[in-house]
Order: sequence, then C-alpha cells, then structure tokens
Amino acid sequence: MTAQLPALQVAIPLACAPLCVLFRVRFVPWLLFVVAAVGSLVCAALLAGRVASEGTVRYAMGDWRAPAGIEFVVSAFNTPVLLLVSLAATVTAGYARRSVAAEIEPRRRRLLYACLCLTLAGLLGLAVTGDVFNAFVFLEISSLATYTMIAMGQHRRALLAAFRYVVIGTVGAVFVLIGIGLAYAVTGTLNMADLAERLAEGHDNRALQAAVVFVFVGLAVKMAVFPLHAWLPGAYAEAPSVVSTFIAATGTKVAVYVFCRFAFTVFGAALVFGVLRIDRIGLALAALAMLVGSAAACFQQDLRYLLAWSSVAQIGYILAGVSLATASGVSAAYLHLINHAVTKAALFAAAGLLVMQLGSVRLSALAGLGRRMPWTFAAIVVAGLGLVGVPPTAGFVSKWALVTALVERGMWPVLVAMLASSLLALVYVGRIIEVVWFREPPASAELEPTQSPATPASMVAAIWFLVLLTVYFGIDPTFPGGLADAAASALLGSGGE
Amino acid sequence: MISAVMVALLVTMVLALLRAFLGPDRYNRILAINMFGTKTVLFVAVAGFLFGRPDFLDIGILYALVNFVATIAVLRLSHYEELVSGRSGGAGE
Amino acid sequence: MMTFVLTNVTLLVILIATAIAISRMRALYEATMLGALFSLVTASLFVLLDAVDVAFTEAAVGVGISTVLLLGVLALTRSREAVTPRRRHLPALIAVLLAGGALGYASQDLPAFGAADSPVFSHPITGTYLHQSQEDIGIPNTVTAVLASYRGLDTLGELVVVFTAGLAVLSLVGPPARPEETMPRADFHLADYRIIRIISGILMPFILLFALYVLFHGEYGPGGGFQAGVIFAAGFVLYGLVFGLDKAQRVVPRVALRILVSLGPLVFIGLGLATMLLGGQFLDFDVLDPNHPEEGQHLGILLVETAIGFTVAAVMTTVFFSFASRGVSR
Amino acid sequence: MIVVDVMSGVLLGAGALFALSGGAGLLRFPDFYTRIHAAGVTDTAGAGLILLGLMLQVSSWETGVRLLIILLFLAMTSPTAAHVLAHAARRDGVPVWREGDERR
Repeated sequence: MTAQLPALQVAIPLACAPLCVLFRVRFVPWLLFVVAAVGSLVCAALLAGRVASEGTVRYAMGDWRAPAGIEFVVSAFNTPVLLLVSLAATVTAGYARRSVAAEIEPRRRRLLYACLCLTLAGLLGLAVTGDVFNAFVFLEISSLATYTMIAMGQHRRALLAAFRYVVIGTVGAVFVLIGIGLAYAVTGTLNMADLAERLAEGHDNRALQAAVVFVFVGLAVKMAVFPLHAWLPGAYAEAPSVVSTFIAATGTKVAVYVFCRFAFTVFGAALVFGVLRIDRIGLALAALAMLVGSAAACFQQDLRYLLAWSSVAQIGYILAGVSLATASGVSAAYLHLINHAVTKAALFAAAGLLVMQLGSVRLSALAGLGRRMPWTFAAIVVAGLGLVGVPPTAGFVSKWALVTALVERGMWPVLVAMLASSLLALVYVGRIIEVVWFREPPASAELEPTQSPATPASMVAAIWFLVLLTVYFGIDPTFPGGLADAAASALLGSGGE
Repeated sequence: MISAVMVALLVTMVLALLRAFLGPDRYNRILAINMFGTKTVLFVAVAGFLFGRPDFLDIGILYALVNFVATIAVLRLSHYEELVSGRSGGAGE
Repeated sequence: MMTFVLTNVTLLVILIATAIAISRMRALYEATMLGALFSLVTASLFVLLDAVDVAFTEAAVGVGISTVLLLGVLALTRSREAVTPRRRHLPALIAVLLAGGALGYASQDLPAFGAADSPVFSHPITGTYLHQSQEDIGIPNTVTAVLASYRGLDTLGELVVVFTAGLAVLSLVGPPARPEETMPRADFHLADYRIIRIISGILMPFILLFALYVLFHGEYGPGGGFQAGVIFAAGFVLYGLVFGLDKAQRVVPRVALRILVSLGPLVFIGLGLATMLLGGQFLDFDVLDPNHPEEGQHLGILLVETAIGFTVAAVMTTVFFSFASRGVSR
Repeated sequence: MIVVDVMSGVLLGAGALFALSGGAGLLRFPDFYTRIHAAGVTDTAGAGLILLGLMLQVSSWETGVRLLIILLFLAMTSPTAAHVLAHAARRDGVPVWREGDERR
C-alpha cells in the first residue's frame, strides 16, 4: 500500500468531502474532517520518510506514463508543504469542534466541514501534482472552497470580503490559466518535468515570456504579494475562526510553494531570474510589502485585521528569500514559511477563542483583560513575539537566516526594510500588550466573570500546541531547518526536477 | 447553393443582431435573440454539410433545445423582477 | 475557402460588437441575453474550428444553464447596474491594457494557426492521444479518451469544482424550499397557457432522452457527462419554469437531489480507490477487467461519465431551485 | 439524381430568401408586433425549407434523422416562443402601432 501513498494523500480528504454532505448526524462531519486531516498527516509523514531515504517518489495517475497522463511528484521540495498543510489541518480539526459549534448555525456546519476537506484536498493536490494544468484544477478547488467558507463568517461584512476575494482571486486564476495555455502552445506538454526540458532554451520566445508573467501575476494574487493583497485583510479577519486559523497557516504558503515550483523547476531560474529579472521586481515588492503591511497593522483597531495586515508583511519576508534565488535565500524562505504558518495559526486561533468569549476582538474591548484570561493572552504574547522575531521563538531563527541570506547577496535596502518592518512589528505587538495588560478595563463594558462561557479545553490545547511548537522550533530548529535546506537544494540543485 | 445559404444566414444574423442592439425594449431584444438562435441552429447544420461533418447536427439539436429553454426563462424570470421592483415593462437602454 | 474565411470574419465581428454592446449596457437582463448570444457565436466559432466537444459544452453551459442561472440571480437582486464612479475606470483600464498588451506581445511568437509543425502537433503525446488511444482504450472520440482516462484526475477535479459550487450556493442561498413552503404565484402562470404547457409536456421526454443519448454517445460523438448533466438540468428547469416549483419538486424531490449531488464525486473517487484495491494505480481502469483491459477502460469511462452526469444535473437543478425558491417563499 | 439536386437547390434558395426577408422585416418593421410577425412566420418557413433542402442531399440515414429532429424541434418551439412572447408583451402593455404612428 505504500506505493499508493501519493494518491491517497489527496484521495482521502477528497472522499471525505461528499461524505460530510451526505451524513446528517451531528458529529459525523467533524469526525470525517478529523479522519481527512489525520489521514493526510499520516500519508505526509510516511511520504517524507520515503523521500528522505529513497529520493523523489513519482506516481502515475491511471497508470499512464508521464507526459500522456498526470503524475504526482513527491520530493524534498514539497514534503515540508505537505507536512505543514496536513499538520495545520489536524490542529484545526482539534480546534474546530467547539469553535464551529459556537460560530456556525447548525444547517451550515456540515457544509463548512465539507469545504474544509475540499480546501485541504485542493492544497495538498496543488503541492503534490507534477502537472501544470492539474495544478490549476486543484487551485480552483481550494480557492472555491475557501471563498465559500469565508462567506460563512458571522457578520455581513464577511459576504463583502468573500465577494472581493472571489473577484480578485478569479482574475488571478484566469491569469494562471492563460499562462499555462501559452506554455502549452509553445511546448505541447503540460507535464512539469517535460516542460522544463523543452523550455531549457529558446528564452527569447515572447509567448513564453508572457506565459511566465501571466502565471506569476496570477500566483501573486493568491500569495497576496503587496499591490495585489487587497483581498487578504478582509478575508482573514471576517472568516469564521476555524477558517482563518487554517487558511492563515496554509493558503498563501502553498501559493508560495507553487511560485517556487514554477520558477525553479518549470520555467527555470535562468529564464525567470536571468532573462526576465523577476528577482528585482520580487525584492522591490517584498520590501514594499514588509513596510506597508507592518505600518498598516499598527493602525488597526481590530485584532484580527491587525494580524491579517501583519501577514501581508510576512509574505514580503518569504518573497524576499525566494527572490534571492540562492540556496540560503530559498532555504530561509521555506523556514520562515513554516515558522510563520505555525505562529500565525496560533494567533488566529487565540483571536478566535476571544471572539467566542467576548463577541469582539476590537482592541478597545480587550482593555485590561490580561489578568482575567492569562492563558489566552500569554499565548498571544508569545506568538506575537514570534512575529517580531524575538529569541527564543521560531521567528528569530528564520529572520536571522533571511538576514544572513540578504547580507550574502548585499541586498542592503531590503535588509533595511526588513529591520524597519520588524521594529513596526514590535510597535503593533507592543500595542496589544499595552492594551491588554496595562490598561484599565472600561467600567461600562465590564463583563461579569460568570457571563463569559467556559473556556473549551480542546481549543486552548490547540492554541498552546502551536505556541509551544513556535518556541520549540526557536530553540531547536534542526527539524524545520533540515526540511528547508533539503527543499532548497532540491529546487535549485537538479534543474529539471 | 449551400454557400449562398450560409451567406444569407450570416446576413440575417447580422440583421437580428442590429435589432438586438437597437432594442428599444426588452421584448424586441428577446425576439431578436431568439431569431438569432434559430439562425445559429441552421448555420451549424449548414456548416456541417459544407465541411462534411454531419456530427455537427447533434450540436444543432442542442442549440434548438437550449434556445427555447433560455427564451422561456427570460420571459418568466424577467416578469418576476418587474413585480419585485414595481417598474413597468420594457425598460430599454 | 473563401466562404470559410468570410464566415469566420463575420462571426468575429459579431462577437466583438456583442462584447462592446454588453459592456455598454446597464440593464442587466438585456446584458444577460446578449451574453447568451455571445455564447452562441463563440460556440459557432468552435464548430468552425472543429472543436465539436467544446462547442457542445459552450452551447449547453454558456447559452443554456448559465443564462438561466444568471436570470435567476437577477430575479433576486436589482437588475440595473449601478454607475461606476469615474475614478475606478482608470485602474481598470490600465489593468486591461496591460493584460491585453501582454497577450498581443505573446501572440507574435505563437505558432501560426493550424501549422503542422507547431510544438503541440509535433509533441509525442499528441500522437499518443490520437493513435495509441485507439489501441489502449479503443473509443473513436479521442476527447473522451483523454478526458475520462488519460487525464481522468483533472476531470475528477472539475467535478469536485462543480460540487463545491453547489455547496457554495447551498450555504449562501440555502436549500430549495420544501414544496409546502412555496406559495404559488397568482400572476404570470405560464402553466395557464395551454400551448406552452402542452408543448413543454411533449418536449420533456425528448429532452431527457437527448440527455441520455449525449451521455452514452460521448464515446463516439461529441458529448459526455458534463454536457448531458447540463441538458438534464435544462429539462428540469424548463419543467419548473412552466409548471411551477412545487410540481417540479414532486418530480425531483429534494432528498434525491441532496444525495445525487454527493454521489457523483463519491462514485468517481470510489472507482479510483477500487482500482487501487484491485492492484492498479488510482483511476487505472485496465484492472477493472484484467483479461480485457480495453473492456475495463470502457466500463470505467462509462461509470465516470454517468457519475459526472448525475452530479452536474443535480447541482445545476439544486442551484436553480434554490434561487427560485428564494423568490417564491419568504 | 439531377431532379433531386434541383429540388434541393430550389428549397435551399427559397429558404435563404425567407430567412433574409425575416431579418429585413425584423429590422425594418415599425413595432414589436409586426416584427414578431416577420420573425415568426418567415423564421419557421426559412428553417423548414433549408432543412428540407439539406435533407434531400443526405448520404446516410443518421444525418437525415438528425435533420428531421431539428426540423420537428424548431417547428414546435419557434411558434411557441413567438406566441408566449407576444402574449407577454400584450399583458405588459406594449402598445400596438397604428397607421401614422411614429416608428418604435
């Protein structure tokens, strides 16, 4: 059965989705999501083990050999993504039961779980596929399910945010599709390895250059790179807490992986960074994203919007690492991708818990609550320090790696932007701490202790698991570091695959 | 002869299109588009003959069917909307 | 040849004129109808390109179901476009010009139309699809072979996309109302018109028969599960439009719809898991009949197309009924 | 065989003329009801003649059957659609053109 793992990786969550819709018993949809998440985590772990010992694993769908059929490729460059996505799903599954019960009306719950399964399947498929059109199909599945979940948010604003994301995201997906179509017209193949072989020369082909631009602009929308980030804050902040926890950890991260995959193993670094100089544009946008995202986060009045804007900045860090196109840069980007995913998931999960207990996470409503809810706020503070990059959190390790990579290439302006952005991060995290611990609670809005519902242990456990993981990765970064290094060398080393 | 029929159909399509653009009200447009649809059915049938591909005719059947459903849907649903917003019919451009 | 060029140019001009007319129109019903016209012309162009399956899909989806669904949406909202503030025009214009410019730039190096030495034609997989498929799978319509077997996973993905879209509508608009919750409208009852009632009654069986023909003829001619599903749905929609939602729900009950929506993806994935258990790869239909791989492929393709057909029909019908019952109940 | 070809040619030519006159009428007639007359009557006749003309030239029975189905389909749906359209317009109060009115 181990030979079938790559297919099972996607098939398990995909099969759980229609089952969620079919069963009406109350807890079954949740259980199915747990099965999907744990099943994919097991598959990912086993696959990671196999890749570490045997190298790249290929799987031919329908037993049709690669260019004719679709193949799944598992290699060092996507095992971290598979692990990250399925781990995030598993933690979310633990968090989901109480959170969904509190936030979503009963009629919609099984639809939400079905969409969670679909998003999971889509993201995993996007990570594992070795075929460009198949990647587009999985991109569509995950995006469509995400739009639906965002629209289930509690306020009417969620509908607006979802609509905005639908419009922008669809344009992005169409751009990716146009790019894939152009690449097909130039090569006659959709298989990534085959494409890479046929694109090794002929870099002055204008159709090919346009293909690169279209694919990357489309992916930039999905990654929420700076000028195309407009959908992100609303989408993350208005979605149900489970959803923002899950997609903040995975959505943009998988898009970054796909970006790397296209840049290094499909179009080739020589074309993307050598001829078209995407690296300069990437670095410039990354620097802008860091500054704008962090600055905007400082001015937010709502905790979840603050976190969402900080994500815009963090995408900048990751993009900067990728755009360096050096082994150390890509490795740092992967490391930051993992660390930031864990940290941001912890923060959104904690914010979700607050929403459930207080009804609002406007900073003014949080004043002076630090002593009443020490555990939740302690989690927010530790994870927040991770965002700033204070040792011994994971954020410090990956930012340090990024700084080293930037210095190596002498990218001083980006380095300055990064430091400035970290200082701004200190400002907005400091603001949370100040409001929560050092401000007096407003007398009028004082809640009686009995009024707030009991804290569900499963949610707290999920939050603290993520927080402790952040700290652990900060103290002992060998595991994520090893994965990131292997990924970077797999991407940069062997050109074709 | 078949080519001549094709040209005639194309000219008719353009004429119907002009009516669809000019309006002036909703019913004129529906009429024009319905006629355009019938002409497309014929066009596909004739094209199948001209280029020697009779399996185009399946598409012709589909067009005829779908065109009818769409016309009924426009009539039915545009009427609903009128009731909701309380405007009288035929709001043109 | 002359006629061919003339026809193509005329259709292209019609297409562009329609697109401009749509973009300048504020009355959305009219825009939707012109959109249907646009799809008709596009489908005709696909016919001329000899892309019969694409033309089939475009006609069934673009002209039929998407027009009906758009109209259903318009019946729930305002039907006149709000005036876009002028300051929003400029960024949109810039974005469109940039994208168009990039496409124009790309078109300079694209292979010539129909060139025999283009990369797509010279790539070995084109040969595989066109010739090898006759031995491997043995069905005349190569499009179906590629769609259901060679790239079956993509098709599964597309089916899941349709399924997800159905979930999205269910979560946003809510499920179709129960028959007893809907109140029949006193006004424009098409069912009161004897002619349309009788004609629709006569047409219904033919529509469903045609859908079945499209479903099972997909191996030989244009068609397949997606198109057949849409035609089924068009039939039910017509029935609902003419006879009213309550009657239509007696024909296709809510429970059946709910099960059918999930059944398609389940059958498709289940088929993949079954081929795994039989010792093959995911969606390797050869193992369904180990002694005659070709027969196995036929069986697999048939099951896949049927699964697609049922789910697409169920999703489209559900979506339409949901929209319609929003307008009728309350 | 020549007889059949000539007949087919005549039918096709007549059909083309009907189609064209329908298009001209749709564009030139003064109001909705006269236009629906032009479209409805000539449309059905044009379609019928063209399809009959094609049917005389078919080489295989499958093609003939398909053409027949299209013909029957159009013969049923086209008048129905025109009828419902006219009825709906009448109910909605689309005014009728009289001699001397302005064109609409």
